[in-house]
Amino acid sequence: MQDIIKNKKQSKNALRIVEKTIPVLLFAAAFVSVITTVGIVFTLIGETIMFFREVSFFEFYSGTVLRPLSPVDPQFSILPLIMGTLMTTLIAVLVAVPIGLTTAIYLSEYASKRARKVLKPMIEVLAGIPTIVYGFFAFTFVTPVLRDVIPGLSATNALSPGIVMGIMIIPLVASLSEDAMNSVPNSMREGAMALGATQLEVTFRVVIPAAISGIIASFVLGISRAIGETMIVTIASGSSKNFTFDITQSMQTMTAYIVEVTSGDAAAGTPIYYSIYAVAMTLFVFTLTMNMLARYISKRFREVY
Amino acid sequence: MATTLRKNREIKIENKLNEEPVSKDNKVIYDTRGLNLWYGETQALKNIDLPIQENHVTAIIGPSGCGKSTYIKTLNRMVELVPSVRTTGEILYRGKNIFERSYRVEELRTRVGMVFQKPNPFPKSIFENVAYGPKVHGIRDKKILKDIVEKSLKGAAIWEEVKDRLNENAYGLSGGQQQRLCIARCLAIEPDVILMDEPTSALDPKSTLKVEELVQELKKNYSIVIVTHNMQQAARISDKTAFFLNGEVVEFDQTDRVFSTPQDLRTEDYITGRFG
Amino acid sequence: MATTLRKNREIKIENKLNEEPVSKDNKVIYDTRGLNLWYGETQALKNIDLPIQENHVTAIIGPSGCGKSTYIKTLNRMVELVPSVRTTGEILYRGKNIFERSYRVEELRTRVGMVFQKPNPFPKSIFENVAYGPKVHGIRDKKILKDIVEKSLKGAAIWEEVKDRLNENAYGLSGGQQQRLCIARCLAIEPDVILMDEPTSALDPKSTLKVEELVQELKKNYSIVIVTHNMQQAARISDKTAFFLNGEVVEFDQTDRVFSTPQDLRTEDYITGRFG
Amino acid sequence: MKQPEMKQEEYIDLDLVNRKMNKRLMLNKAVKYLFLVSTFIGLVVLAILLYRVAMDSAGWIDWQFLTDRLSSNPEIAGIRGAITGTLWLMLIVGPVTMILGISTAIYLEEYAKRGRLHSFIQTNIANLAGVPSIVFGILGLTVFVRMFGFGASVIAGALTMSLLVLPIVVVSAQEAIRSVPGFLREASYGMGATKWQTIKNVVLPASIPGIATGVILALSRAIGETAPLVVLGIPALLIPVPSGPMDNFTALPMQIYYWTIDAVLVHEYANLAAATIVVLLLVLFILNSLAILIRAKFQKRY
Amino acid sequence: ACGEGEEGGTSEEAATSGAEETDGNNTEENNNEAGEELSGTVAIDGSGTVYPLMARIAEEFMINEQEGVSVEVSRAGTSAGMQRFVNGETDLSNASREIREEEIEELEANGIESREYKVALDGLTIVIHPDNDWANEMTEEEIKEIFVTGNITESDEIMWSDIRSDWPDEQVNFYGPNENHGTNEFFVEEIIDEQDLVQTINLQQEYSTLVTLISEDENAIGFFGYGYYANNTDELEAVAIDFGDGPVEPSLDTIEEDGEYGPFTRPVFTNLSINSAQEKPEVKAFAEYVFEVADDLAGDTGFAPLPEEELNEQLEDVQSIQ
Ligand SMILES: Nc1ncnc2c1ncn2[C@@H]1O[C@H](COP(=O)(O)OP(=O)(O)OP(=O)(O)O)[C@@H](O)[C@H]1O
Ligand SMILES: Nc1ncnc2c1ncn2[C@@H]1O[C@H](COP(=O)(O)OP(=O)(O)OP(=O)(O)O)[C@@H](O)[C@H]1O
Ligand SMILES: [Mg+2]
Ligand SMILES: [Mg+2]
Ligand SMILES: O=P([O-])([O-])[O-]
Repeated sequence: MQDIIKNKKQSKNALRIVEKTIPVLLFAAAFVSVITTVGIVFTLIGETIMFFREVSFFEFYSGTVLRPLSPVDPQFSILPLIMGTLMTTLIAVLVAVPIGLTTAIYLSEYASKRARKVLKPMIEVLAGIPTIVYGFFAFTFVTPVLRDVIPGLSATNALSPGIVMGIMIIPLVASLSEDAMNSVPNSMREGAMALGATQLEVTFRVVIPAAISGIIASFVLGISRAIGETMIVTIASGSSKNFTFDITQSMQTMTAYIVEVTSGDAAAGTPIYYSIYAVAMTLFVFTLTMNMLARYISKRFREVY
Repeated sequence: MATTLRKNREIKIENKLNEEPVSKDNKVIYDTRGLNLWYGETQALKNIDLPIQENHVTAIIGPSGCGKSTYIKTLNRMVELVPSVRTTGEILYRGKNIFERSYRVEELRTRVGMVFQKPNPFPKSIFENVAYGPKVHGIRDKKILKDIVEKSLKGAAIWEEVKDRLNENAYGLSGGQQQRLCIARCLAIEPDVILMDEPTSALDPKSTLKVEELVQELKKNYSIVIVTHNMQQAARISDKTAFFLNGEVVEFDQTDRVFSTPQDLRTEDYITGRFG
Repeated sequence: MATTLRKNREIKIENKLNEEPVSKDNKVIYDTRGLNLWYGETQALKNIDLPIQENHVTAIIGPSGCGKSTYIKTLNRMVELVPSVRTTGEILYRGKNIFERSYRVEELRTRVGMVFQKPNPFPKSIFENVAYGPKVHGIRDKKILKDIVEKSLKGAAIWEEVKDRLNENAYGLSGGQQQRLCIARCLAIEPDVILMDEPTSALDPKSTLKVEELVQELKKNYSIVIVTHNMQQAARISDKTAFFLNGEVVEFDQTDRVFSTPQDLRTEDYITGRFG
Repeated sequence: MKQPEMKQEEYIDLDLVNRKMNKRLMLNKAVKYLFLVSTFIGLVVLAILLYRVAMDSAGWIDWQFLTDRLSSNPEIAGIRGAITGTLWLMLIVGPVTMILGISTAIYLEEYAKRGRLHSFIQTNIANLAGVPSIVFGILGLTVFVRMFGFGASVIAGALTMSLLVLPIVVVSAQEAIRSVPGFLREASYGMGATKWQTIKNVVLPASIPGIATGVILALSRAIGETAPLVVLGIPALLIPVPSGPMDNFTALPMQIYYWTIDAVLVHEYANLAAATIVVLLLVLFILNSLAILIRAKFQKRY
Repeated sequence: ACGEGEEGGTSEEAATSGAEETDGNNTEENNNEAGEELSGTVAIDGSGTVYPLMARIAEEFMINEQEGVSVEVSRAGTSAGMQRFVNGETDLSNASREIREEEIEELEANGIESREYKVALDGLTIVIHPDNDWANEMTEEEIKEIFVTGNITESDEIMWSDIRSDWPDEQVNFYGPNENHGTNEFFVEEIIDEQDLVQTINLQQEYSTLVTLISEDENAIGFFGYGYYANNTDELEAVAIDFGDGPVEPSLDTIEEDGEYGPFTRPVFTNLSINSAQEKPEVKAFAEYVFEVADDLAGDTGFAPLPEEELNEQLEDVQSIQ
């Protein structure tokens, strides 16, 4: 046997070449993701610069009036869009975080194995529904229902898509939080239970503190998902570019603005056209920051055990 | 095999004893009667009868997988955390059947502390670890908590080592210190019985020694059930020893007798190192 | 402690021996010289000198964490799978330093088989498990492969049990069978040395016995290094025993001597069960 | 050892503990039900949503709808083109993300040294996962549609989607590779196998279920995405069915989008949109069941 | 032209594989006599307003005329479509406004010759809530006045009673498509003479949003193309406009350039690339078809047809392209 192996020296050499080339190929593949990021930055940066040649950086980030299409006096300020984005995101987070977290707690700490096996995939279906469907749902169902309760609510508003976006990201928050809680070793739960703690006390005083980094990271990911969500707000939030806190009125998010302009009338070379790149760039930086934050948080708050 | 002989107990407890004993000294605190336990389809404990006496150290030995952990976890019903578990028979704790519907398991666990194989402190400060139990049970008073923490840490013979770093994370401690911290945590709720599942198996020799000494010390005030795979340890520290095999109690007697004149061939095989 | 005495070896090897031996019977196949090993910052092996003889069974004993596994994994450089590992010193395998740059680790591992603590068959058929090694080394011929598989399974004393189910998944076997399958898998490349890291610690008594018998059998053709925490086992099956403590070799001698007249107090403490 | 006199019940008043126990147990129970209710909120919304879609689509899904081509007449309109377009997308996105994703994962898990480069690529992938899909749309428009001159073809859409879902595949493949137990690798190395042999023969086969699950999840994300396609400029009216990667195409979510916004002109379009949603959900459901099935079937055999 | 009953490439394979062969033949002869089978693609983009009509025509063309030709209609909007047209990406570009000077220059610079054709007429419709029983009729002047900023009150918070004193004392809510739409441009440029719209107006991108908003607001008044009203008569009511000869309801009959609703009527356009028409017979065939059927199909999609003569003139113009 060892002799046969010796005799296979020939193929050994071929093997060595394979061993050498494979990592190179794999690295090339891994680099595609880097190229993608570079690609995104390059696509956005050129046009963004063009935009800031025509519109002052200061005005863009400090003004409150966005009237890109006005033939007489176009004004570019991203604040109304940021406000729209923040408002819808805030609402979404207010829906998704409590429901997502309690769902995670229920699944991870209370539910029987069988119940979890049934409930978890069902909840995850929520994440699989195309956002366009949610948009439709928000506009034709949630808004009318809400209007029965809230008289002043406009047919397009920030509230309804915010809520629906929240529902959409429940599974994300629930899933990731549940993972974080599941990875808390059982020995810790046992330690607490052996002291006579109830399930609730175990959960809130041991499991959640131990899983907090993962839980917060899930919130942050949920937030960045909400920030980047497009179709729900495009359909259900209208296109008013008001700088307002009034969530009962139509608002526009950064993403919806990009859809409006790209599917609209903007001619290349005009400030409107360039403005979508400046908005996209801002959006990119926003989500980038959120992700960095998520990573920082999971590192910073990771409990050692 | 070097067996450290212990002072003989006056009263010989019959294996499979069923009558309640009378003398205070050998009062049965935990009485297991006809206990069977299944994980799903597989039976892990078979018709266990085992009286555990107050202020004794009862050692449970046996090869891996024989059901030692399962049994000790049944004593505080921790085994029920495994969803598929089913039991028949009864365990009387101070005369009350812990499997009864009305029996509140949290109350049981307040009386019966547990120390695990791997030290499992919470990822909190040393202080918070020890204070956890009292806090859960409603003690809020800072001063009382401080007293309890100090007393428990002293009881677990770790006070001197940690008194200056009570606010540091428990994971900064060595394994042996962590294990003693867990014992302190368990003492903080002033239990009646302490269950220990191979408490030294993850520890180095020196820490092992410390914990063993501690067990001897604690015996004065607590009843202790200790699982161990280290026969020398069982011989050194326990008053009574139960030998488990395949979910059954093969032999249960005074420790010195189990190690010097085992009644069952399988026990002999095991303690002479034929298997395990 | 029951020690099975083995026929005395003629030549007493000095601990920390440095000269190459001459007689065939005690030819040193692996010579470890001044080996240090670090995992990141922590040193796991400290200045190890250990000559391992051909066609002997060398047992390595010691408490948990003393570096037994680390050492045995260093012998076939498997320890390098941990990224932060750093070594100094040398290990000569048949006179060549395995840490040398030009040394091809795959070749080394082809000569030196390894059996692990937990049986680790591949999630493939029994046949494929045994044929894995030969295939990796370029043997494609169906007939040759079949012969190798049969021979190896026979060598591992498991052929009779599995010959009718060679195409079934290896995970259908019992733990003991799996472990013997892993030994067969290792025999398939006809190694020179077999390293075993607590090969029976996850097995039941019966399977343990089988594997022990097998080791005795294999000794005729292979040099074997076996790590075990079971001192009785070391005493039963090995010719030489090295006692590790905190990454150091405290004692290395003929097995009977280590167990009957240990030179070092720590060895004595350990084998009399003071710790571990 | 100094032994303080430990008297029982010195601090812990058992009566008090027992009295508090009632409250604690009750709270525990109450909260448990609260959490259960909360868990069901999402499901209730899901049920309403599905019910409404089902009602709107009732009577509109039939063989003709599935197999006919697009038309502005709702009575004869079908989604054969959109279905085919979506299938084409999957056909390209699947292999592309699988190859790129697995390669990246292997590189990161098995080859890359844990250092700057490794953490740079890893961070980069995590960031890409958070980039809004519409930004990927802009990237695709600039690079694939314009620069490469693919137009709004299947290949341009598929490549855009591939980049969009790549992080999903990479992360799940990484997880799958990581969860291949070390002892399997050791067994292979122990036989003298080289690194690539070990990866090819042991690591990849063992991680296939995890990878497959990741690819399926990535696919279901890809076929549900609308925003990038809107930016790419998929034609609203496209009657021919795409027959190759270079053909122009439309996909199910685009059809839903256009029919939704045009329902204001022809009310029946709302029904067509709902019917298309049902079809899309059905595809997603099948994909997800497949993922669950794979997960269950191959769950930890070692 | 009639392709009916002929064996066209029903399957997609036939459609594309046939493409190359016939393509070669046609460019040689460069004619497209009736009955000849064409293949290839006609790419159209541009106005979302014109889209329904053009999509309808394209569909009829593919069913009844040339099964082998794929007409792809996109709806990026007038200007965005024009951008693609200028780059030579499309063969026709729909527009809800006339081509701009800069666009013509760019076309010239790119060597593309194009011609602008009218396709149909759209009547700008003023809509209100169906429960609104006071503002069913308004004068042209009233419309022009109330939609302009600062005309009635400084704050642009206008009460119905500010318009006519017997109307309710409730605030008017204005709605309309945003500047992304040619409709907005037409309204501002042609109806209110480039004055600014009231500040309180709610401008939206999607017509579906507008229809919903107005249908749920009793004090709403809004404007958009006739098609969006015609398909939502249950939820909306059109204001009859008095252009001086009594109130006129917008309808397919009244929307004519010289019709009673004339002042609020605008043409919608398509721009044809002459280069494409010369090189690709299918483009020319389709362009001809547009003017053959525009009058039949306009009504179905909410447009009024152009006068017969005008269509014929344009048809001849297309036919004359060599
Ligand atoms: N959660 C579980 N589900 C199913 N079977 C289990 C579970 N836990 C233990 N078992 C089985 O029950 C039997 C007894 O297990 P147990 O852990 O009590 O053994 P043990 O004596 O403590 O062993 P060790 O010395 O290895 O800790 C074993 O066969 C084990 O496989
Ligand atoms: N991958 C690793 N990274 C860092 N430290 C390690 C690693 N593996 C082992 N060690 C450390 O090296 C020391 C020796 O470990 P090793 O596994 O060799 O012990 P062992 O004698 O085999 O113990 P056991 O009987 O428990 O298997 C221990 O202190 C351990 O914590
Ligand atoms: Mg155990
Ligand atoms: Mg080891
Ligand atoms: O989409 P428009 O026709 O209004 O430009």
